[in-house]
Amino acid sequence: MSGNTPADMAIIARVYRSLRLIRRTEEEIARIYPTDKIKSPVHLSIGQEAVAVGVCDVLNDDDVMSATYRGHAAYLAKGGDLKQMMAELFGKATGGAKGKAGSMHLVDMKANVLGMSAVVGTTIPIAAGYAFALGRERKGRIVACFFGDGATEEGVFSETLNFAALHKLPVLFICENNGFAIHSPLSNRWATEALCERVATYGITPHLLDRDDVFTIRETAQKAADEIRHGSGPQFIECKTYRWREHVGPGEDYNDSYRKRADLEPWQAHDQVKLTGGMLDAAERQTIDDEIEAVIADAVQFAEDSPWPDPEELFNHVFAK
Amino acid sequence: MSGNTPADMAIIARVYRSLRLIRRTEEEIARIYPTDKIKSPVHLSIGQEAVAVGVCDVLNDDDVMSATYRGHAAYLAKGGDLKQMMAELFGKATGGAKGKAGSMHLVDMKANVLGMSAVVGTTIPIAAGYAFALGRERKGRIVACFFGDGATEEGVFSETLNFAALHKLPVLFICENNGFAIHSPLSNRWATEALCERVATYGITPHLLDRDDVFTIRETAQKAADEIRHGSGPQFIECKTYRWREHVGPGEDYNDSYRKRADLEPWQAHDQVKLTGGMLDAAERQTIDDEIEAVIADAVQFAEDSPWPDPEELFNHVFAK
Amino acid sequence: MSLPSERSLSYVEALQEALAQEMEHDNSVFVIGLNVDDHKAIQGTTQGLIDTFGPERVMDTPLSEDAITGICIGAAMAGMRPVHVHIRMDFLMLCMNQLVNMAAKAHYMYAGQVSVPMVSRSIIGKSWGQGAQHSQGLHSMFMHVPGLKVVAPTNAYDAKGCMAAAIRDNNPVIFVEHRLLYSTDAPVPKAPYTVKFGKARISGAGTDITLVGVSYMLVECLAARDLLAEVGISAEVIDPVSLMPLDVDTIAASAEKTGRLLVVDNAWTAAGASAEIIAAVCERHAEKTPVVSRMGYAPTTCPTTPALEKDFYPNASTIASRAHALFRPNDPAWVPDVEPTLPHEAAFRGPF
Amino acid sequence: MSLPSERSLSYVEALQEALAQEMEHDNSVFVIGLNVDDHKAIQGTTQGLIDTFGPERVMDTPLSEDAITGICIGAAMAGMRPVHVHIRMDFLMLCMNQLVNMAAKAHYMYAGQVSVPMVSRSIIGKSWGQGAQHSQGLHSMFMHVPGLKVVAPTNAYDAKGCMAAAIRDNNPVIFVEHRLLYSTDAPVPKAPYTVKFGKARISGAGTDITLVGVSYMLVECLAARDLLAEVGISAEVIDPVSLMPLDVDTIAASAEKTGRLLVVDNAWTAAGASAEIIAAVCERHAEKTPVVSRMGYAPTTCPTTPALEKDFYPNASTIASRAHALFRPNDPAWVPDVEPTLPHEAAFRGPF
Ligand SMILES: Cc1ncc(C[n+]2csc(CCOP(=O)(O)OP(=O)(O)O)c2C)c(N)n1
Ligand SMILES: Cc1ncc(C[n+]2csc(CCOP(=O)(O)OP(=O)(O)O)c2C)c(N)n1
Ligand SMILES: [Mg+2]
Ligand SMILES: [Mg+2]
Repeated sequence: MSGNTPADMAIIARVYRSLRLIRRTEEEIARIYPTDKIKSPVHLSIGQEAVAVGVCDVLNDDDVMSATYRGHAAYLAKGGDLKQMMAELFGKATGGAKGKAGSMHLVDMKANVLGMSAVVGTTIPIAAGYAFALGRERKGRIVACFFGDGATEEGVFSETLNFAALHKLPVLFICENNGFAIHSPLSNRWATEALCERVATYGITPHLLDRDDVFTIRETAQKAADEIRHGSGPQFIECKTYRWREHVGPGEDYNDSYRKRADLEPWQAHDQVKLTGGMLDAAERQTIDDEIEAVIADAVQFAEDSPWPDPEELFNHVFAK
Repeated sequence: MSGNTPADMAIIARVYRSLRLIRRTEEEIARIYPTDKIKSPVHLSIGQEAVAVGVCDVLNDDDVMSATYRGHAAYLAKGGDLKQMMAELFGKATGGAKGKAGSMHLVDMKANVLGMSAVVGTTIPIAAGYAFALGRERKGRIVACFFGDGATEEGVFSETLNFAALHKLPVLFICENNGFAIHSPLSNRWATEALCERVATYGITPHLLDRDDVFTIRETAQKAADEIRHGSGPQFIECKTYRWREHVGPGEDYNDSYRKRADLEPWQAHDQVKLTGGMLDAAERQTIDDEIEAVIADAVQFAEDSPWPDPEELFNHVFAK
Repeated sequence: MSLPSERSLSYVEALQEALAQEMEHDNSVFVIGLNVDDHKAIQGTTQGLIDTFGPERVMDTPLSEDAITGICIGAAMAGMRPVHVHIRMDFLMLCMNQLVNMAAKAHYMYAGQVSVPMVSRSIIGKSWGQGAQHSQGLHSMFMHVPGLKVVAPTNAYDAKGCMAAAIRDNNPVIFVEHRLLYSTDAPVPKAPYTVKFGKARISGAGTDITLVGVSYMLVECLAARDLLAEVGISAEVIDPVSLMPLDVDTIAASAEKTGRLLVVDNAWTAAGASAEIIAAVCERHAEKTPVVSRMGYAPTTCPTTPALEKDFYPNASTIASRAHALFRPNDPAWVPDVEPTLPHEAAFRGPF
Repeated sequence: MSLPSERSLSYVEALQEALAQEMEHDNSVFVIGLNVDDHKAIQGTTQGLIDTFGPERVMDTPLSEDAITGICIGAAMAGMRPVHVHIRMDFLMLCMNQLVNMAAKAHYMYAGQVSVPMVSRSIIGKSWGQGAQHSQGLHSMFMHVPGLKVVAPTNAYDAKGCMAAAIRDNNPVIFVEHRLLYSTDAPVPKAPYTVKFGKARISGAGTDITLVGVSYMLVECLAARDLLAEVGISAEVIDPVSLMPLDVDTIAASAEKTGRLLVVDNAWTAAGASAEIIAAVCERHAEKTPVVSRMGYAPTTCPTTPALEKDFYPNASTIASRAHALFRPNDPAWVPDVEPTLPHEAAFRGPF
């Protein structure tokens, strides 16, 4: 992304806005959290925004996105409704799922955001199944399926890769490898780090990114998505990234035994929000930042002001009509 | 196996005896089957004997073997008791599992034959778990774990490979690739045939054998087993082989639509029982053949003469004391 | 079945016809599962579908029950109607995470933004050495989880009507079949029809005791009814048809009338469908609860040898004997002297 | 607990002590599961074990619940005693194939040639937005399958004794814990001891109605007992402790005495433990069956918002109200006006 053409500048601005919106929204969630207004676990993506943004920026509105309980970033990057998300975290009736989902099960089908799951790996075959249906539809729509490094250890991941490759499903798998499953490092979980080589044995084109540079991710996703639309079958991106906050909850945990603040520093040094912002001129950036603050404040206010769901709501949606 | 040294000749005779015992036992089972004395499904290994024999011939008595519902060959090759096996198929009280197991769940812990399972793939992690315990024991014992090509499609297979490689478990995995899961060909189930390449990405040494030549299998297994005993961690053999009879039951099924008799011919052309027998002089071979017929007749008689289990047996072994 | 119809079909043919008609009438319906497209065609239940609808709608699969279940859920969320076939119910244990944690919950957890119209067909095996892992009736596990429907038709008429209803239902339906019902015939209309879930059938009227038979045990209960008639006991036999929703009204009304309720399940009794039915009925009768009893699999794993397997299952004779003891508690125990296994069962040789 | 003891431990400390003592006394015992070795130590229940016993006996794992369960089964067959930890019971759905088709059956299917001495620890979550997939109590599924034992201790004393018993048991044991019991204290002897499975406890004596509380619901039942006392109703509260084996004798005797049985499960009621307990009791009382009733999770998926979650669970107030209606059916309905959530629950903020 040289930033020399107006088109490039538009992309940079759009990408920056998305990165910044996610970062600030989650910082706001972390700020509010101690008030107990968000009575549910939150798994923040702070530090990992670039993966979601780089990929989702190349998706069409009618493409579909699937993510995990650590899904705020992907949800917003795909265009999920922020007010409904905030109200959902507050457990209000105006939440995307009327307060039934909370942070871990965000969904927004209007934005083609598939429902997220708190059981690791469960969304992978479901995303593939959705892609299966899109494939039959033959309109060139694809599914982008995000998951963590730990999810690749579940058998269903391998089963899904085999099926997706066998039937050339239009799905882009993205593994956000942040090196940890809760506090467990890769070395406790992976026999080798040859994940991309393994994926390739299914006939799936892998792309290994050892840093979460947002524009590299974007270009990789762009190329992969185009090929998938044209029938290449599934492709796979493994992107190394880093979780800046604790596994669950609003805080940092560098004083806990499993990692050191020094581990964070190289990642902070190429903080994608800062770097991308730096590519814009100060005035434009300020406008974006101000607009984002307003949007977030709005969403929080909306959540605050929204009513709790009625007691009867407990019994709705057990069965579809 | 040049057959020039007495040692070689002894091995050839032993291997032939094992191959022939299995072939004749299963032919006998097929002969008896229409009498309904064996009131349970049988999955015959006829044509696939070489894989079980080649591997088990290099195992020590205190090594452990795990196989599937298609387990007659492995059971006998590892030294499982023939009389108990036949009585088990007849459902008699003298069966290895008192008639509770039948053909699909054969077991003989005295011979270190782990119990088999009728649910595909289920024995793979269990074999690894047994190997895990043997590893802690540090006596150089290993587990040989047999399964079919279909079993590799179950997620638990991938999960087990990762764990076994991560902890360098003393286990030799053997995939008997006969090209079918019931009537389903590989092309309906595998995105690619790069199974060995995939296994290698876990840091597990793979061995691909494109024919089931018993002495090639034996040499491969010998080398792998030695290395595993000395801490190499798990190794993997994929051996192409062919199921001569129907998936389940005593007969052939070349008139069914899913395969042709012509497909069988190349395999029959290098029938390992015949070829190995041909390496022995006629007299020696005859002695072995006669002894085998006697042993089998004995086992069948034993099964015939054995009593049914008492009704109370139904309630034994629900819980271990 | 008292419903009029010219022709009679086997349970297998009825299932096949329902699948063919639903696929015909709705392009979003597809059948997926290991060997659904082969010459054996799942004992004939998918016969000819591959020729009529092609491999895109009749799909063989890898042995990956967990992922295939998730793929069906995803396809269903996208508007398709998968029918996932399992040749044994035991294999559903591989699908529990997707069925319990995703399929059952998606519509609720996402507040109606998606629904999961899928059918999981599963066959319960019996006899011919099915043994520990090919004989389980695990339907109660699915009855336990809100969001799943569970249906277990016991005759060809209901098999066709329930399959059509299951496919058209907008929720995940666990469709429980029994291998030994496959050869049974019943009058079955040619035109498509649905059998409503949540309505039990009185399969045989009576006044002295109520017998509820789940899945294959309905057949044994009907045979027990004949045996009981010989000793002057009039048994009313009820077929729940669907287990979730469960028609407690019909069962409770019958139990109220007869004063005695014996529930016979094709499964273990502990925390099973039989426990649910008895608890639900007893909860309703604060005043005079009926005399209640359960029968089901022996509290053991299923053995392969017929010598032990015969005592693992309830049968017409043991059911009649238990019913007699409940109706005439002061009489000496009575065991009808008949062959425990029904003829068509004794004749069963597989195919596996 | 009436047992004398100098010191009091929390449920967490009691579990940790049992694990440490059993590992000390038997080298074949090892703990395996995701994050069992980290600084959070499964809420403290595995605290310090990694330092004392090292990584060979306190093993972190990949996210591969299915395979790890099979690996535990294999290790157990070879003579080891694995304790497999799951931070939520919901995740046991990934282990069903190995637990139901192998662990439960191996000893029987192989006629005693092997046994499977393993423990699957699983924690039921509640409140703080646990929601659909982190709140399920699925113990009834395991009660259904012969060969598995299921235990759900409700206090620190039983937690230690049941854990020791589970580890020493030669069968697979599903060990049901509840997140909200972790902070509760009870007198706990330092010396190792076991609590025998199959013996229920009378946690509070009474004469008018029998309340059976499963897992965390025992705590709510005890609170309900206090509320009922205020309106002159004497409730006897029973803790089954183990669900398989189940002590029907103690429950039936109490129900016989009081004439009323209300079973409150920390799970759904349909084909659940509450159905089993009621069916088992009713089967015994051909003559005068007690008045019976069940309470449990609402027949819905668990919502995350506290606004709806509060009505998803039974609580002291709703339990007391139901008990009152059973005891005084002709009185107007009574709802004690107290906070539905118990103080320590209201105080709960996680850690997750
Ligand atoms: C099947 C399952 N097992 C265990 C857990 C507990 N758990 C919650 S998040 C998590 C970490 C998963 O790691 P990863 O996939 O790398 O995602 P990350 O949290 O790093 O984004 C685990 C183990 C779970 N939710 N589901
Ligand atoms: C989990 C599971 N799914 C499906 C089946 C039905 N089934 C029985 S044998 C078999 C074929 C397995 O093929 P493979 O692993 O190649 O072994 P083979 O029979 O060829 O020796 C299948 C699918 C089963 N028993 N278990
Ligand atoms: Mg991670
Ligand atoms: Mg095969």
